[in-house]
Amino acid sequence: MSADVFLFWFLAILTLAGGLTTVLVTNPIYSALALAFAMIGVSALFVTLNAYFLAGVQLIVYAGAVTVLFVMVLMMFDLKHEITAFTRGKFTGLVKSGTVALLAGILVGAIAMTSDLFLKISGTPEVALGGGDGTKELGKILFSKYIFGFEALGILLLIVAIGAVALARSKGGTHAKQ
Amino acid sequence: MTQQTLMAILILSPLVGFLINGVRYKKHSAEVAGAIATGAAVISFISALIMVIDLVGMPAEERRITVQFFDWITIEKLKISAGFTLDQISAIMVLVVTGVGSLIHLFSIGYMRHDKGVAKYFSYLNLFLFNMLLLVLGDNLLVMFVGWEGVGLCSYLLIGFWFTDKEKAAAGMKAFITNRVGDAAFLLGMFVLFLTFGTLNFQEINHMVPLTSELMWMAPITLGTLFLFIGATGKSAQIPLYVWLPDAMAGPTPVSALIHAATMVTAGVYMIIRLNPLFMMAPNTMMVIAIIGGLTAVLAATIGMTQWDIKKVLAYSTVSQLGYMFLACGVGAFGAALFHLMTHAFFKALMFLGSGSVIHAMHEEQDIRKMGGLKKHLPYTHATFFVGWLAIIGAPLLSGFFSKDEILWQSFHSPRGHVLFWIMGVLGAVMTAFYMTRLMALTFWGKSRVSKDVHPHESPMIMLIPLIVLAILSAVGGWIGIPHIISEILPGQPGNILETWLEPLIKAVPGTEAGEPSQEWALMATSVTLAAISAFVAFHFYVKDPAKPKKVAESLGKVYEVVYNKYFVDEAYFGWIINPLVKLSKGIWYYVDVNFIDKTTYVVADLVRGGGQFVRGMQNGNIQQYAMYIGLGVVAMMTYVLMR
Amino acid sequence: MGHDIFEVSINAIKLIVVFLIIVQAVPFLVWLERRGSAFIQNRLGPNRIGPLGLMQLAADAVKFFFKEEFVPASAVKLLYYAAPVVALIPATLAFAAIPLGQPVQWNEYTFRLQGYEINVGIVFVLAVSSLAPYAILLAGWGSGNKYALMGALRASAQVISYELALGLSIVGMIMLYGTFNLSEMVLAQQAPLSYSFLGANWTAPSWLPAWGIFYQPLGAIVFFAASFAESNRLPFDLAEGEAELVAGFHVEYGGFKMLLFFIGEYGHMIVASALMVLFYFGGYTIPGISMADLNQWAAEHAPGANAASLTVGLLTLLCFFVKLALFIWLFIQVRWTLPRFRYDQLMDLGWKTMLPWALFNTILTAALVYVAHL
Amino acid sequence: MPSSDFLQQVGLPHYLILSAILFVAGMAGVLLRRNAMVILMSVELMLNAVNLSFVAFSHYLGQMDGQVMVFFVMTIAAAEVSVGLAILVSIFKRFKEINIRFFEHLKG
Repeated sequence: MSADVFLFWFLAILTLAGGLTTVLVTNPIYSALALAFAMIGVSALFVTLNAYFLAGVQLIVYAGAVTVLFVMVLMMFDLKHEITAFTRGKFTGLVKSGTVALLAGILVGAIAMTSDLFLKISGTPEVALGGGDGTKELGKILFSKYIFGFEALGILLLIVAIGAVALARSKGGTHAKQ
Repeated sequence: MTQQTLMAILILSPLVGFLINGVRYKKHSAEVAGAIATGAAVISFISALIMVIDLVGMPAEERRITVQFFDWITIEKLKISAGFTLDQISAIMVLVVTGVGSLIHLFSIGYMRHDKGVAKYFSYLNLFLFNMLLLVLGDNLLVMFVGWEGVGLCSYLLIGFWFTDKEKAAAGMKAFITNRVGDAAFLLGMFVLFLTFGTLNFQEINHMVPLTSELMWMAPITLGTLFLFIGATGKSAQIPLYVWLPDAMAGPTPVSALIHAATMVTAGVYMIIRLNPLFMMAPNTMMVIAIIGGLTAVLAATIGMTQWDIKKVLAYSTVSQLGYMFLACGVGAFGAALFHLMTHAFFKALMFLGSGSVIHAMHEEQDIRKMGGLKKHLPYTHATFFVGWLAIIGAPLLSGFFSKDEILWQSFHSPRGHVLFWIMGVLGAVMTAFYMTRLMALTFWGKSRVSKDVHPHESPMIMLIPLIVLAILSAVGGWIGIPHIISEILPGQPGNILETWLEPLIKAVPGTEAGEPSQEWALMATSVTLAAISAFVAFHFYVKDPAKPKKVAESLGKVYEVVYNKYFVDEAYFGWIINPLVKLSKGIWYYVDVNFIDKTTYVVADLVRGGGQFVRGMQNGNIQQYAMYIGLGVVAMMTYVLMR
Repeated sequence: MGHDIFEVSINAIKLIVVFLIIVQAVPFLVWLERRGSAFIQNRLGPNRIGPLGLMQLAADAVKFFFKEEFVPASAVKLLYYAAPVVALIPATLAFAAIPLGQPVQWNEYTFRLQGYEINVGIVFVLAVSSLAPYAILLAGWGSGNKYALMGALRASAQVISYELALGLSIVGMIMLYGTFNLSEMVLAQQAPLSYSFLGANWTAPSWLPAWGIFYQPLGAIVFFAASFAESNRLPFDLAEGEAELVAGFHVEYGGFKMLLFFIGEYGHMIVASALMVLFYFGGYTIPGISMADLNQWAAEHAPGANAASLTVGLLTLLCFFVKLALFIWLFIQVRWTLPRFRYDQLMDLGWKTMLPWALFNTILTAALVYVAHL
Repeated sequence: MPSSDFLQQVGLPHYLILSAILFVAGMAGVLLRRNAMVILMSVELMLNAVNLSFVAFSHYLGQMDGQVMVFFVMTIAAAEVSVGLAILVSIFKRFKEINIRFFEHLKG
């Protein structure tokens, strides 16, 4: 078992633990922290995939900003353990779980059906990225081929910022009456 | 200035006038509006004159100014450009349209001064001029068709100008709808021609025409020309679609002069002349045209003899003169047709304007039974009208004489012609002389039957000037087309200017041999003498002993009734065409629309509502359920992708 | 990492040393801070124990070790214990990525004076330091105390909002030098200062190094201020504003856990100063002397190549630490001279002043770079 | 029990399976949890899973496009979270309630 294989399994287990905890734990703060854990794990996995820059961005955006926001908001809310953390209705619960199970089965089936193909691919590690981290290539392609999407995202972010501010200022949403 | 700018000015200046007058038309006073409109007309007349002078300057073979402004429609095979061409034919037509148009604008200033919507009137007039120019100058059938429709629209607007009066509005609608019938045929003709030649451009069509004979395209050409001719009957008031023109007299008199005598109604003739090589290839169509033309000439003349409304008389006279032109086209004398078109434009416009002046003087009184002896009241009007009368009845050396004589001679002499056509023509001429003399007599001569409370007065100068100019024109206008036999005896043998001018575009009918001068002299003498006699008879009837006509009418009895009621053509149309149509469409409305289509749509609507009710149940606001639907959708899609 | 046992062991030792630098610097810095504040305030400060009171460090350390292990009743145990450890992580990780000196060439081995070389070092440093709020939040929530919670919320909000300005102010440098790599950035700053714009060149006197501050003054200012806020120090230490919240998020902490928090805070300080040095003050390069000359000189005077590169490495290391010390002293100086902001002032400064200026700097740099590359 | 070389050689399928499991876990959270905050977190988890698979593909196919996609996904995720949290905060301020079922009453 060479180093990188070990690294992969280690990180995979870590990330999975984080993700599952996020979903299963009843205290939202714990699940937020677990989510942060999972995020860090994912970014580490990015590193194992030579996507150093993305790993950093992943840390900054998700672990550094998004999840911190979650934690802060939760702390402001100060929620106790929920009495009914999970959906109560028997039937709908069953149906939903069934859906999840179906999706899982389908996904695994898909991967299994095509795994030999993937194994063929995985025989050839990346060449276009020129070995080291492809930060420069990423920048080039981002600003040439995907420039339109990039601009659109910029606009999206602006709108979102404005909307968030507006929501935060409005006293309790649409039902405000004082 | 380049030809392009000149052409643009020529065509667009009436449009500009229309826009200026049309915007805020309530604000302009009669003088301002009239000045603007007349100015626009005059400007385009001047530019037309300049261009025609250039045209004369050119060598005879390539006398053609073609201006392509832009590509209008380009669908892969159909390429139509907003192109305009000025050649020998359109040159004459443009001069007539803009010149007579300007005069009539001038006249209208005086005539319409006391009307409220005067600016609206002038804007319509300018719009008409613009469309007429499109029609005349367009170098392909589609541009011509645009103008064709446009003049129809303007004629509708102007006939129904006093739309508060129900009958006048109805007259406008009648004109419009009757024209529609013709326009549909015109469109069909265009389609056929496009299918046959793959183009709508006049030059190209006329160039292709010689090839058609060996390509065996006779059938489509005959069909297309027939359709086009039906369109022409619509626009130019021929049997069977002439009924709208007499009612069109509901409009203001200058409008009748401009649209329903001088320019628009001759559009059909112009179109046929424009495509003369094509029609030349379709002898059957030509025969039909000749017959229809001759019949119309006679029929309208008979009706004209019995009418009491001054403008109605003139209207029927117009119809019969148009009949002459079609007769000429039918026998292949396109040059003669164009010639008569021009002269007729002069003297008919003159007479309409004169009648307008009379009506003006009589305070909107149009019944000639209530006139008479106006000679002393309005001398200038009478003088000019007199010239017009001489011209139309074909008194020698006046314009009408030359053109009409040309037509008669051709209808007898041309290989496509026949003695019957000549007889029709002569009949028409005789009757024309009769009713025109009757009109003159009842209106100007004899003793006055004017009611006491009306005080006729001479019209202002601004109305007389056009009359005088037109009178001069209708006196001398015919001298550009003096037939050879006369020009030979004249000093210096001027020859037939018009013929030489049109020569490159209008070829004589194949197989025309040189005419026998003595024969021609004989025919001319016959027609003139007959016309003179009938004129004298009419004079005797209506001036010497006015009791006579009544006796004659009674002696004729039924016949007179029928003729007086215009052969009951309108009633026939109503009884056999219009009412059944109305019934049919009512039935369709009730049984198809209400009982079938609406019902089905209701059923569909109910289905949709039911479905919505059902779906609404799923939409219970439980977001997680929505997410579940999404998940199921994903599962379905993936299963499909995997199983595929 | 390494290929044979020697290199591996050296690298391992290197890592430990880097960690120890952070940890051991703290008591010294505490002493420095106390003495410095004393001088600033016309006091003597701790001067009893040992020469210059330097033994005070040991005393503090001993005190920290032997304090009572105390956990408030309402605390959430796990988080309460986890917080100090987490607080240690970002500073140390970030510091480990900072090149402290020129790599030492020892026979066929190359030892970087740096925890580990990362190609996207800047991103890494930012990313790691963006994890800082967790420690604070954990502490605040874990110790079940409303003051602590408020302090934590404030602190984390502050840190998040200043991260933006921080990151944006560096973007200018990144665009200028076109690299994410810290070492490359350092080496790019050694050349003598010269501006060249649209063909026009202006070269400064050779003793003036091509430091980033000469290219990015605005960025430098914004970065400096933002790094103060990042490390929760005065004038931005609202997290522990004694006046309103007793001591902020570490009210309930004492003893060694407190020490760990200190380490984290001072580590932040060190990292911030180190980054300042790296980005804007030429890193470990010695002003006025280009690396080439230095290597030349060392090769002439030292016996053997190894010794030469070793000397150069040590010299550069020394130079780096000198610069670092200057900046740390600046931190202390500022702390004891400036008053504390009000919270709304803080937020206004962060969002309405520094963020726009950083954006402006970025756009300006982008425009200039674009024009220059035309 | 997976075969030993499945354990030995880490390839694309491993990453894919990992991301699939993460995705499904996130989906379960979205469908089954009641706390709106947790649902948002689960959405984040799903997005991360997708990111992982993107990066894995781009690594093993040697193309950058996948990473660009990850970039976009991150941006959109950030936007979504900020708006979602703002909404939650304003609703919580007003109703002291973030149970997802409660939101059904916010109709109209």
